Amino acid sequence: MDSTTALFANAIVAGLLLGGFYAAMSVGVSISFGMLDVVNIAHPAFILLGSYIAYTMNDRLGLDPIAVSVVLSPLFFVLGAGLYRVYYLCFEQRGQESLRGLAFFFGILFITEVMLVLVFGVDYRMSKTAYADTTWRLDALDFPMRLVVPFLVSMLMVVGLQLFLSHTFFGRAVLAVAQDPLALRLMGVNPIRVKERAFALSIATAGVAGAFLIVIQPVQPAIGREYIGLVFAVCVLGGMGSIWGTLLGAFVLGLAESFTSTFFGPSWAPAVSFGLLLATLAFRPAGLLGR
Amino acid sequence: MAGPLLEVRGVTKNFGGFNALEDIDFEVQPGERVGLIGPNGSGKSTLVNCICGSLRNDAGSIRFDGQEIGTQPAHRRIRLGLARSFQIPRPFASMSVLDNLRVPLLYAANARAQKKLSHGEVAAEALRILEQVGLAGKARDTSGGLTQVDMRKLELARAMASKPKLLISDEAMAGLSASEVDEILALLCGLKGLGVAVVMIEHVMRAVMKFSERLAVLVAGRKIADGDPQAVAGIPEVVKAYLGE
Amino acid sequence: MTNRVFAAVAFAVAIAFAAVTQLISNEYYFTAAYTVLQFVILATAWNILGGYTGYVNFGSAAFFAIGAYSSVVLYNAFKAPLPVMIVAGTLIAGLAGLGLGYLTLRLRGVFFAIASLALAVVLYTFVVNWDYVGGARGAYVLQPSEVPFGLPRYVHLLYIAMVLMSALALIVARTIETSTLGRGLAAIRDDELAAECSGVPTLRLKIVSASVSCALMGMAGTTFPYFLSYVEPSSAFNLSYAVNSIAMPLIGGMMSWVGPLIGAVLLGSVQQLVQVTISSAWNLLIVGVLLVAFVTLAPNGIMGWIDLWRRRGRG
Amino acid sequence: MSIKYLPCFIGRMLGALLVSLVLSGAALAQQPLRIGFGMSQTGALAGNGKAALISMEIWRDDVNARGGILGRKVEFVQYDDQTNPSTVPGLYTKLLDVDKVDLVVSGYGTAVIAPAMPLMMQRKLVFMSLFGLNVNSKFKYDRYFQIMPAGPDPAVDWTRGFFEAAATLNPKPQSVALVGADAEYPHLALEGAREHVKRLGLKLVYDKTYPPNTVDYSPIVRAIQATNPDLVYLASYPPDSAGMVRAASEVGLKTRMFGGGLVGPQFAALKTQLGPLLNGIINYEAYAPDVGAKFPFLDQFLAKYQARAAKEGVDPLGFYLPPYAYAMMQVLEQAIKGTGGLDQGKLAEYMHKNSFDTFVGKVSFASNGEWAQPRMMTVQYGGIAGNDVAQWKKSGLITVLYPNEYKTGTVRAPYHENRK
Repeated sequence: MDSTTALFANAIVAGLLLGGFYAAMSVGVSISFGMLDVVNIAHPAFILLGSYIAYTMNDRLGLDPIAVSVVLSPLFFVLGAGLYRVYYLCFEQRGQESLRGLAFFFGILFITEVMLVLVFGVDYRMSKTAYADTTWRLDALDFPMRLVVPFLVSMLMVVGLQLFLSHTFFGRAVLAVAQDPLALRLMGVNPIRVKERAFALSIATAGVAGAFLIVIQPVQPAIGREYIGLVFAVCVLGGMGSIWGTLLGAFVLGLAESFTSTFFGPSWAPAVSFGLLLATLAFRPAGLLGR
Repeated sequence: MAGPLLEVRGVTKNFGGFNALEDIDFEVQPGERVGLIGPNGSGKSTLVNCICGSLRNDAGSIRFDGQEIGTQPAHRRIRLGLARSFQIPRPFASMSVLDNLRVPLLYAANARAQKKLSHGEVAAEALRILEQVGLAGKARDTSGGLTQVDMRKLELARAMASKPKLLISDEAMAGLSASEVDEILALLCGLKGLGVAVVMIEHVMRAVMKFSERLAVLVAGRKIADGDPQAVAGIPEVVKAYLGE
Repeated sequence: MTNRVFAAVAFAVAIAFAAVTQLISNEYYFTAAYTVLQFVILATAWNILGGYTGYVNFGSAAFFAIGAYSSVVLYNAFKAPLPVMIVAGTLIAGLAGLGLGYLTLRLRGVFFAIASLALAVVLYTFVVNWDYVGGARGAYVLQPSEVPFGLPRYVHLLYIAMVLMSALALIVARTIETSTLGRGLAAIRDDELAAECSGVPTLRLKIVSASVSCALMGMAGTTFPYFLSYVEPSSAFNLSYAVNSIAMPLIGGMMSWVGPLIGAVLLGSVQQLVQVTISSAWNLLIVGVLLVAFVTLAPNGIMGWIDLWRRRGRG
Repeated sequence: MSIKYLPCFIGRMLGALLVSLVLSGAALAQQPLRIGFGMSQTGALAGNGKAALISMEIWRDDVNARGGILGRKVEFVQYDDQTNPSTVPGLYTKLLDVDKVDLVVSGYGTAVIAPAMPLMMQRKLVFMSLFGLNVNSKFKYDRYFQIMPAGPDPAVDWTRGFFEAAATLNPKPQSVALVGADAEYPHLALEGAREHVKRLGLKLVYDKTYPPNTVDYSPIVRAIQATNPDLVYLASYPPDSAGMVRAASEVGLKTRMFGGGLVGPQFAALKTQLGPLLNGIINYEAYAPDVGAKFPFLDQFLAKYQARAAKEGVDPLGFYLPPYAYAMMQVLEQAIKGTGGLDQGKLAEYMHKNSFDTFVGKVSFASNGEWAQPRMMTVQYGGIAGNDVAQWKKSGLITVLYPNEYKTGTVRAPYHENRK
């Protein structure tokens, strides 16, 4: 492989690996925001909470962060269910979810951030794993395990979610709930229960994504805010309420970032990504795979 | 003025692969009272949405008052004198009942009028319309807290406040008691005296037959009958499609 | 009260506030008041689109920064006088709001919210890469050594400018609220489809509302470079502007011009106080807890309470 | 304070008032000397802010144990600036006009130093700043003093060591890549680096910046590698320092020298996190155990500091910022003693004319308030094994390359062979 081809091929690999990570970060928002119409702007805060829990277990007991997060995801599920119940009682039931619900999650974002500051301090933390500093090479291509492992687990999670949602009764109920809660009620399904479980599922993915985050880069309580834009961008770009769309959106943003970094100048990467989002909103608001 | 008030020619609307409306022709003369019936999902609401501009028709033309309106945004059509009420009431929930009427008075009636109404006149006019529909006593109440039948009345009152030449009433009686149906019916019948044409979409056959001077029937996106109500109601196809076997 | 009377009263109060500079020499109060007033403008401006019209703008910081950086450009280019900076920044931010509104206001509300967030990121990146305004290194904007009108310090002038701009913002907000435009915006907020079917030109009204709202946010940022002397992208685009401009109207109440004013004065002062008393991570926690507490327990904010209390008094 | 204690409180206040009335003349000299500042306790730079604050508190306790300055006990009035520049004007006017402190010093970093400058200039106050980069180049204020040993021309002096070390390579390097984060410090450092590139006649093959919140740095490192530079100069903040170092190792960056201006590895947190990944990297440090003998007073400080820092969970080594925070206060102390009072004009004049003995060595100021002599060291890491923090207290891991009076070795090149 000559050097330009190698650079090009590596940019694709890096973009896809990054996209896989972005997909894990955003898939929860794709469920809560895309399917349930819950604008959970605090999603990154739960991702960070996941990061710190994984960090603690890794630091104290030497456990693998990703394995820990998968095992502990039921905890996040319960947390999500509880949060949705509060949200439902306070906002959805009163029909004030749009603006006040949003402010509610903003508040949750800050409270979580401050709690993390108080418990863990403001220094950057990072996990230690056996594979983090190894790189697998294939010809001129690099596959850093630090990104490959989260990528693989993320793909499992995202594809698993898609299969789950499209092949189970519960999944179809989730897809239906945003469109027509009344019809569901006629079918004998309680839409509130369905939304609660689906939201809980979205928070469970945040816990896992948090472990990816701390495997990939050092973490500090305030960096959650930097991902608010990204997760919603991925969701809207790919198409609201579509898991495949989220995956596509994540890959598009990952590739856009890695190509801009490689060939133009990394400084412009955010402008390219979010410019892409603005263009999508202006010209194809349903997103790339929108229904 | 010669010719029909509303003239729908060959209107077609697709959703994905589904033909919601296929080649519909439909006319309303000035001051006429027309009933529009059809089973659920036959395309009645889609037709209303296309006429009023909430949806864009894929093909065909819609003329109102001699003007092509098929490409105009909804608020322009309303300003020309085309008003509608919604099947599920959509009041401006944070406003008082009176203020609900101010919106169409300011934005639709005033836009067309030669002499704009002052703020005081708008309030007086709103109160007059509320008296007509029997809501004057609740003028200061918040509209979000009204009963079902009052919501329907408000819905009609708001449509009337835009000073329409044609009012399309979309199932204003669904789910109301017999006496409430009569109240609404009396309201709609009263519009004749003001020279307003009315298209009434309804499932309550008693009301439709009593109200309509002409009756049109939609089934699965096609118009299958249009004419004298008694005659139309007797067509076997209509009986079969609409009233079941 | 008619708009003209209100405007007269507002400016009279503003002049009274401005006159205080002659009585109190302690600079701290003016610096603190400047910050609170800056939030009064931001909250009032945000509320024109967010509270009156029901469209959430996450990008307040971006429009604030547009105001700030247009001043930096004017300073670098020809040391333009302060009034020119204020007018220019307001206009440019208004144009940006117009553009964003034109592109995305025909969509559902959340899309507009996401678009405003995206705009903030794109603008941030542009500023970071724009060397003329200092790029990532930031720009120094030195206060003139001569203070006009015989004022003791330059911060007094900035404070007076802020007082007058706040009065202007409140007058604009109240005028909109009581006008036909305001009623149309409220109809859009309550039910956009029904509004359109009542003859309200919804898109045009939303764009007008967005432009005015964004212009006022920009105005709040125009004096920022002189206030800090040093502007760099991360302080001009600080998330706290976006958060506070949403939190303050929510806490105060979003249905009228009074709500954001109360919210901003209250939350702004509390933040100033916390900063110099318990000083730590608690500042952020206070915003968070107040937000959650208010939206769950007092969904219509402080003004909602007052209305309820008044109605009970009558009933 | 609860109501219960109010009478007691009032009583004490009255008592204090009475006593002060009686002793007013004599008491004046006994009033505490109050020093005010804002310091980041939350936000992005809180870690550094907390470490600096601990050092300053150690100084205060030391001074008070010696009986204070001019017989007056020293007190701090300190607020959290939240690493947010827009809080700074408010905090400093509060310090001066409400708290009426006797002296102010700056918080940590350029972003919170610059917003305080106009106020200092209006009030004609001596302003000692802690690690501000080239702040005074625009203000040109003659009572501004800066404690970071960056030298009279910070941009150029800051990067001199890396390029001086590069010039000693054989054969001479031909090409250089410059890369850094989009923030104030890296941009300034890169500006200085460009001067050296020009001066040494090197070919600039890559000159770009990246956003500091980048997730994956490997595309950047690959793009740099594609230009095959002899040298890669990096100016970065802690999170991206970590990201770039990792990416360089993952991509297998091949170059002769890599590093130069990474903020982060000076602190224990990143030293332990990165561990052996730092091997071979060139960077700057303010202190290295190998040259401990040249900093004779520092050991006293580190002994006090490390004990407290471990307790409070901030940087446990304290090689970088903390001694300078202490030294900043030492300079002020000596100036006050030297002039015998708080006359700001006399203080400034004294500080310009004299040199000061501090825990970081002799300090004297150039006319623009920067150090007259640059003294930041350019170093190369090597021989690091594992991630434990204690190894960094031993000598041998940090080789000093520049300046020559501290030099303990020469550059080990190329980078990729010294990485292991």
